[in-house]
Amino acid sequence: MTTASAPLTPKDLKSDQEVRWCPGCGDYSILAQTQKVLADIGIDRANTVFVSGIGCSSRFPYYMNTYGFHSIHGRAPAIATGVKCANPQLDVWVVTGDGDGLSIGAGQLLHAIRRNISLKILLFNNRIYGLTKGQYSPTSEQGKRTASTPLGSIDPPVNPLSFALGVGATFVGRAIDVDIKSLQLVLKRAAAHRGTAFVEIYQDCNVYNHKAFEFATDRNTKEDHIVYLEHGKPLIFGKDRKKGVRLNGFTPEVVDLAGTPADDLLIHDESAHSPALAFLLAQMKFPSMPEPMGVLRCVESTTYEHMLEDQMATARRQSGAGDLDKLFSQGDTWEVE
Amino acid sequence: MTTASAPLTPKDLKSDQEVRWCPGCGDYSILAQTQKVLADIGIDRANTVFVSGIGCSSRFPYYMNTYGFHSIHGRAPAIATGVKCANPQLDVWVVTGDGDGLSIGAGQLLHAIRRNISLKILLFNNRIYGLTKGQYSPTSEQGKRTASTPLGSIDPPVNPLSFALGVGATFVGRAIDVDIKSLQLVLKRAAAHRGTAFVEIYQDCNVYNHKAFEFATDRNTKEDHIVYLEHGKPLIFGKDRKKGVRLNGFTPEVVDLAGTPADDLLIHDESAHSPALAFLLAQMKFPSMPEPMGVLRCVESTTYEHMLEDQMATARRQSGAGDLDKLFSQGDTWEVE
Amino acid sequence: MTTIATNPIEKRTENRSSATIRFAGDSGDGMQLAGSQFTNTSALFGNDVSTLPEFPAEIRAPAGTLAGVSGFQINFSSEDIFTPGDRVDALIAMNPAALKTNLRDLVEGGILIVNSDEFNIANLAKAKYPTNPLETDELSRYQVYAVPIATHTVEAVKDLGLSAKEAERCKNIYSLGLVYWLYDRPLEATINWIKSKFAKNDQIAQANIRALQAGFHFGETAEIFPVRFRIERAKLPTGKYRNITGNQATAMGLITASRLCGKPIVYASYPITPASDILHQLSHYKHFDVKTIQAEDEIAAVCMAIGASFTGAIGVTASAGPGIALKQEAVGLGVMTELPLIIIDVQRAGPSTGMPTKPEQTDLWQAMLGRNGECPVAVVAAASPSDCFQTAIDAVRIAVQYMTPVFVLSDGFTGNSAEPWRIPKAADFAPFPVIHPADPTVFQPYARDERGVRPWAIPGTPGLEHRIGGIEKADITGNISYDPENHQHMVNLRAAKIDNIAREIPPQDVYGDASGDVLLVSWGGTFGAVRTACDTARKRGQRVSHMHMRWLNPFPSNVGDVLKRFKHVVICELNMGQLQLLIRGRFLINAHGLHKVQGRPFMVSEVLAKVDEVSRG
Amino acid sequence: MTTIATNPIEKRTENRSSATIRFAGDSGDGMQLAGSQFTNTSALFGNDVSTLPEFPAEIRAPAGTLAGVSGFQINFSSEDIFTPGDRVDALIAMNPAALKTNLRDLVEGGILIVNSDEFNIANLAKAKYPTNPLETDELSRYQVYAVPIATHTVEAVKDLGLSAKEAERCKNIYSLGLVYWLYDRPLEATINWIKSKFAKNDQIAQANIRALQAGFHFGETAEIFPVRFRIERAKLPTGKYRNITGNQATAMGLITASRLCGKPIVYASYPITPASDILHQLSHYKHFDVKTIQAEDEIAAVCMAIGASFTGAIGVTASAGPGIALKQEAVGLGVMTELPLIIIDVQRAGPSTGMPTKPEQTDLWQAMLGRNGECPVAVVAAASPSDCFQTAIDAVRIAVQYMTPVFVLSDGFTGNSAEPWRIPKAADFAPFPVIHPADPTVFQPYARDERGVRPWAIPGTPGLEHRIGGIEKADITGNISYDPENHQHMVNLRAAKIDNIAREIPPQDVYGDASGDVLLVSWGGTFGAVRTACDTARKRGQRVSHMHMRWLNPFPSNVGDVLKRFKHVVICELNMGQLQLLIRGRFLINAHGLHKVQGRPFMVSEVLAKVDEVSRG
Ligand SMILES: Cc1ncc(C[n+]2csc(CCOP(=O)(O)OP(=O)(O)O)c2C)c(N)n1
Ligand SMILES: Cc1ncc(C[n+]2csc(CCOP(=O)(O)OP(=O)(O)O)c2C)c(N)n1
Ligand code: SF4
Ligand code: SF4
Ligand SMILES: [Mg+2]
Ligand SMILES: [Mg+2]
Repeated sequence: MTTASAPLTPKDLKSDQEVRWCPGCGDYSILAQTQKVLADIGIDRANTVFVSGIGCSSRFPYYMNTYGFHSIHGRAPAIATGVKCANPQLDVWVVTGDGDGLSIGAGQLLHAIRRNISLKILLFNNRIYGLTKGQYSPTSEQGKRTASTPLGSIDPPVNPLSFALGVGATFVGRAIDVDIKSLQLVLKRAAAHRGTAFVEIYQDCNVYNHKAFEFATDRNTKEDHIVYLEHGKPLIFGKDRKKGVRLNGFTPEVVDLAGTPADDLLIHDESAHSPALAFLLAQMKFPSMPEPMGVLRCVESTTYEHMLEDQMATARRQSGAGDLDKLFSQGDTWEVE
Repeated sequence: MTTASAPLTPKDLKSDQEVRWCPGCGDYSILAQTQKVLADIGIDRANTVFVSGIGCSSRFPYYMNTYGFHSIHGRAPAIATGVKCANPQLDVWVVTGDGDGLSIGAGQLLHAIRRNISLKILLFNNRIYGLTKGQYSPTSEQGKRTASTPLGSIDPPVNPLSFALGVGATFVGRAIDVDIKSLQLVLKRAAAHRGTAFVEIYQDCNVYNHKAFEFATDRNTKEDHIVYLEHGKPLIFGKDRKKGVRLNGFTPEVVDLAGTPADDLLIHDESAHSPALAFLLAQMKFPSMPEPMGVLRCVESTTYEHMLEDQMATARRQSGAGDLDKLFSQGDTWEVE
Repeated sequence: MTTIATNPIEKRTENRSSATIRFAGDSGDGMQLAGSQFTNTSALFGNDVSTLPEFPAEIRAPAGTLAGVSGFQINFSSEDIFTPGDRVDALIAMNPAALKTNLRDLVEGGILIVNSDEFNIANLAKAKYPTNPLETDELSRYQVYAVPIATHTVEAVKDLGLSAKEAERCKNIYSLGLVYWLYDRPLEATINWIKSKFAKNDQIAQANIRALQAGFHFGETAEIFPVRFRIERAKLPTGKYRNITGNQATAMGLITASRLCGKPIVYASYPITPASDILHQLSHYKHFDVKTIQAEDEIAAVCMAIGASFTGAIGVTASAGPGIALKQEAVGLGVMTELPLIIIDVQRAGPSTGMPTKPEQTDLWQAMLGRNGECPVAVVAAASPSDCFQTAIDAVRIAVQYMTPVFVLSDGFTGNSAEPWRIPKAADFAPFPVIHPADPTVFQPYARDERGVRPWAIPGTPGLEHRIGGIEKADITGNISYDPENHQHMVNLRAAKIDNIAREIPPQDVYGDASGDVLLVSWGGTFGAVRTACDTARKRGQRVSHMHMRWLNPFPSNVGDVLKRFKHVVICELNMGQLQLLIRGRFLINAHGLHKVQGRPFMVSEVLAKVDEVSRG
Repeated sequence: MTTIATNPIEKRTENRSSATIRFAGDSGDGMQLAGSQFTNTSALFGNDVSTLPEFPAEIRAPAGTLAGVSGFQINFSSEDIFTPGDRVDALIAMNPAALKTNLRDLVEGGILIVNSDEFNIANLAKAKYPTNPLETDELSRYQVYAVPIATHTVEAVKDLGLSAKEAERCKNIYSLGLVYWLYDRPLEATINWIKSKFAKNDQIAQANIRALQAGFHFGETAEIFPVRFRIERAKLPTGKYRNITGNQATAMGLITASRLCGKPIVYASYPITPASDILHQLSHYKHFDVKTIQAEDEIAAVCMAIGASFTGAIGVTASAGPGIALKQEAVGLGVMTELPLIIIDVQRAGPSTGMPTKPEQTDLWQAMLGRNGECPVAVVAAASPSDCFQTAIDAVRIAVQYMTPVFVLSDGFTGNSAEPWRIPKAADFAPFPVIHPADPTVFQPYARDERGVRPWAIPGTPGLEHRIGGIEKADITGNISYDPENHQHMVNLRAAKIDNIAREIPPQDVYGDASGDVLLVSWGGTFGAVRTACDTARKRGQRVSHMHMRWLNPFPSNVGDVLKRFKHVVICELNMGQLQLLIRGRFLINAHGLHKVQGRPFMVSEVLAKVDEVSRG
């Protein structure tokens, strides 16, 4: 990551454009936390690019005083890949939505993740199509009644984290728009990751899907419904941190800490060789299980841009800087006199 | 599944079109086994539709004496979804390739699988683009030298089974073109599944990627490199069935049966509530582990077409067969006299 | 400037043949609702009505900003009208931003009612007004009525125990009441609507009724308005009427067509402004045998429709510009496999994402010519909201009778605005039943009938098992063929089939005289402005006629003849000359173009100005 | 029919100005190799050469079938030539299927060499020959030489210890040797090639050399051929030459352009016939600062290219028809964001999947008009394989100088066939360096220079941080704007910018006289056939000229003037009239069309026939 010398404030990261989300939209908080985190880590604005697709969430780049590209629906990962390949020095962020990223853009998202190219991908999951006025999305719960599904949707939802893990993500995290501390933490970790960092952010669309994540944000109950993951630590949660998660065969179950030996609890290992543990965590769903927040997986692996630059360097080393006249004359030639 | 009365032979399932794969292509065997299996289960040709995209593999429908649609690159799952929704009585098969299904068509494949619509999807994985003459595919191993990657490919491959499990597949199987018995078994199981059945078939492209799966087909060594899964049975494999797979935490490992108590072995459970076990199996890769063959996962879940028909029936029940004149007059009306 | 006068002014009622008014306010102010109530009341009263809703691009732009302004324009008349009106006679501006963005459309001397409560420093700043326009002379060319609408509203409902916020929310209804008074409309329909809408909350219902009446009474008693206006009933064809938007009409047309041909609809689409409403509409009509699928993207949507068509349903998909672009590869598959397929393009301003909420007619080239290879499809366009109904029926009929993809062009204006629709009787429509082949002994997938159409054999039919696909087909058998002559032959056959559709569609008619000085040509949603301009010009004595083209491909066979009978031809389209190129290229006549890409329909005056320009030579 | 004559025949050598021959056989028979060796030898010898390879659609169609036939045609001459020849003077058919599919292109009385070993019952059946044509009189109109080529080949190499299969594999080289004798060509180049190719396997090398010589000697000694032919050296411009295919030339042109403007290339594409080779080529040139990305699909590919362009590289993508269709939405984004972008369309027969291995020019409309909204881009087409080089350079120059997407149209024929190319010197090309803005005090993302071009400010530049996207932009600032007048203004500016490119491109030239009876118009790969036809017609005394259009958008400014100076205009294109519509619509002249969609280039005779037809009136 490139860092600039002058100390940066979140205000420096605000562009001159009026923010145009609905009042109360969760996007505001994500914007503020992103600006805070990027200021904290002292990014270089000139070397930072935000790329997005289309959707309410995809307006994000307009509000960041960095380079930005508000592209077309679903294709931000591909545009961002082009940016990163052209100039691997840049810090490239992708902002996408549950529709943008998992519906029309699923192919592009999949291939960005599997390439392990260093993009920081933030998927704002509000479980709805906001911009087009409230149709169900690939993450909407089955049976959802929306403008396009008056009798309830019939497609089972996609779990963004399981999807990312299934296609080989090296970094997978999850946070909540209004859970400022853990959101900042995940953003910071994503920023630091080499390779594709995939972050799902639960986001409230207060116009079309208000309180979709109430279970995870309601002051009174949220601590019973989510578990913050910490590397090397057992999964403990609940208001008084009296509950834990234990494995029963392959099935995780909630146990009362009182009756359970500490060693029995599932220990989080974000850098496990196999993604199977992270996958199992990603499958934990409210209401039967607490939903994991934080970093599910973070492993080192050579990045796409690194290998690309490596091949470029190898080619230059082996063949020298290309010589046009040599190029033209390759193969059989003959003279006409 | 619809069954016809007259006993069917594989020959009845051969169309009048000349088969045009390269001599020695693995597709021949898959075609023969499919014809055999479908004859055995006695399908109704008139009620069977094969849909494919573009690729060598996608020529498949031309050779089946059923209804067939050789569509466009990557879109067979969507076309097939249209077929199945229009007439849920039909048995609908999809034939796709590793490029067709996981590259350009990844979005369509993902959404067919997550919908759990009853399509039987056969992905012929030859780890190469055959039809376009041998570029690397999303399943090609990293470092693969092909026409488009003279210095070796740099993208890590996608694991088709992990991908399918990650997006919620209810049926996931794997077989090998020349391993006739297990291929027939998996095809039969797929045919019987209600919901989306996803089957990866290792297929030899003997022109552009010959012997890509030699480890799994070589008579002398294959039994050490693959493990046939059986529901409720421990994972035992090897020439003399002397090796087993055991779990060490979340990491599967190969053990010598001699020194291991039988209970220690991993027991296959294709219908486990959580897909985590299947995911872990899907991650087992040659050479460090034997690769699983057979049915990794098979669970019951309401199908998309069932819910769709259900909503249609409910609507008809609640509103009666639609009356056009009523429809026209909905809402505020007034008379001009 | 005029503020509320305290001196009593004598009241008069003047008759007018028509009026155009616009409600404008913040998107939270309920302007769409006020507008549609006014529309309904006027329609029920017996006027002909045409409307133009305008939404902000954002879901909820910050209150008070220019970006957040929402408007609803109504043209109501005692005569036949075809447009929502060029400019407005009365503008209701609920805040400074609404005033700023809408004022230029108010006619000179027009009535301007502003909600003076909102003209505070904060709101003036948001609207980028350096000074309060109510306090300068910048509004001197209008009749300005500064009414403290919010204050009046709160006052009117104060004893009902509503919160301040709830009370103020009724201010759109107050202003509606005021405008009802101004145009001498009955309150009854709106009162009934309020009662049924808030049946579960009597307090709110009462508040709205009070606000409505308060507005009305203010007009009556405050004695600030010197005149009110009366627009008499129009002489419309007798019958039962309702209001209908273009997207509703499209949905109903599809359902009707499905009944007429006896085939179910499978409608697959991916949401996009301004086409999503068709999906929303159709999703309510499962009992009409309509299956709706919200696909994962536009490519999947059109492919699902094609799969459904292959299976014997009518596959339909819809989108707007960027989504249509994505569908084109698959439309080509529809052409090669010769399946019926309906692609609806509710056009919006482009290129790229463009201005999603604004109408335009810039996808004609895309629909006709935007695919790889020689890839002709039928193209038909809807002239008005209610015309979407017949257009959808025609499209389905041609699709099933000619086994071809048919593009239906609509636009954001046609799709979203409403107009009165004389409700037809289902029995009045001629069925066009589809017959699928069933006899294996004579079946050939690519044999053709005398119109050049191949049979629609569907899965489930014993003995007709066959395979189709996107590779060039051999004539008759439909097997794969790379034969050079076969390819030329098949390209010719596909082209001829589309040309043959001209036999099926009515010859091009002309409104006005069959020859003359200027032929105005329109297609799609520009019908209304051009028809009105033609009428006006003719009344002025100009030798102007109007040719509205419903079918863009194929052209009706007599189009060339019609064109030749006029000294000047002017093609009016909301693009930079797309039909113009096709007509010039085909008929080699020097057709002029009237072009506009401003995300708005034509004004009648623009068309008239063009008529004058070309007449002058 | 003629079989191998046992009576000695007197040998003669006749001089010819040119000849066209074709090797045809099973795709396993090595015909492409024989063809390219003949090409190289002829080029080295000093002839002008033009070739037409034809591949089967299948990777490996079953041996001996009609679908499996592969062909390679060479026209070689002592004069300038522009086409691979209409029909062939000599056909080498290695099996019955090759005979069946190729015979119709052999001139009457032409030489037909068949490998009689393959004319057995099984092969005749596969080729659908009811009887052996060598045993009936169906070949009586040709000079037939039935040579047991396989037997001879095996015989020739028998003492080298090869397996039967290996031995027989040399039969293509044997037939090459025979044809070398027939056209009096030296063996040397091919012998050298064999030696280097099989440097690691001397046995195979020897076998091939022996086969080559055996074929040659058979011609010399078997005394069955009454004549052999000599085609003298052509008078070509002096210099160093090589053979080049269109796709190779495109790749090299891109690399050269990159050097000339000082910007690296990011080439992202998804494999598709017949465009994949450009990717294959470029993937070897990483040391020229070319990054190649094999994307997951065409949409990703064009988006990666756009992302790269935004970042200051030259984003390039290529595909064929169906893939181009998928890219169109993103090309619109390129237009709205005004970024340099190169989209190469190596056209193939459509619609839909069509005939992937066959050329066509049916994507012109798609390239020019196939997007949503008013969405103009520059379009340029390559006239021949070697012309792809300059075309790629021109495209990049216009893209970076005008900040616009540029479509490059090539086709399967132009892309895959080879022709001699006079190797230029890198130093001879004028650089066109790109300067990115750097001064924050004056920077506005959508300010324009006098040509209407906005600045190319790239990430990494301090102080120029800005945001772009697909929503309509406000003039100058580039902020989002829904303002009606701004939209019209921006549409106009984008159109004007493309029109301004006409200042940069040379005026349209005409070959032949500046006025006359018939103007033949061509674009892209039809150049050769039309130029040859023009020459022939002029030699016959007809008043025919030729206008080859390199730029299709914008047209050079004098095109209208040129057209008006001819009685008849004939637009020759491998489609059903795409440029024809554009020219007619723009210039209102009654341009005729010569159309063909058979997956093959024009024959000169077809063009000549059309000239005669229109001249007659
Ligand atoms: C090609 C294309 N198809 C469809 C659309 C319409 N569209 C815009 S955003 C969107 C979905 C938005 O949902 P999501 O990605 O979840 O973003 P949100 O608005 O919820 O933040 C759709 C369908 C479009 N702009 N382009
Ligand atoms: C839109 C589009 N893009 C690209 C192609 C070219 N193409 C045809 S098949 C194919 C890949 C085939 O690979 P795979 O799916 O693995 O099938 P295989 O040939 O290996 O069986 C490609 C890139 C096409 N036909 N259409
Ligand atoms: S519609 Fe929902 S997601 Fe979009 S801006 Fe409004 S609250 Fe946010
Ligand atoms: S190229 Fe490969 S996959 Fe294709 S037919 Fe030949 S062997 Fe099979
Ligand atoms: Mg969303
Ligand atoms: Mg493959």
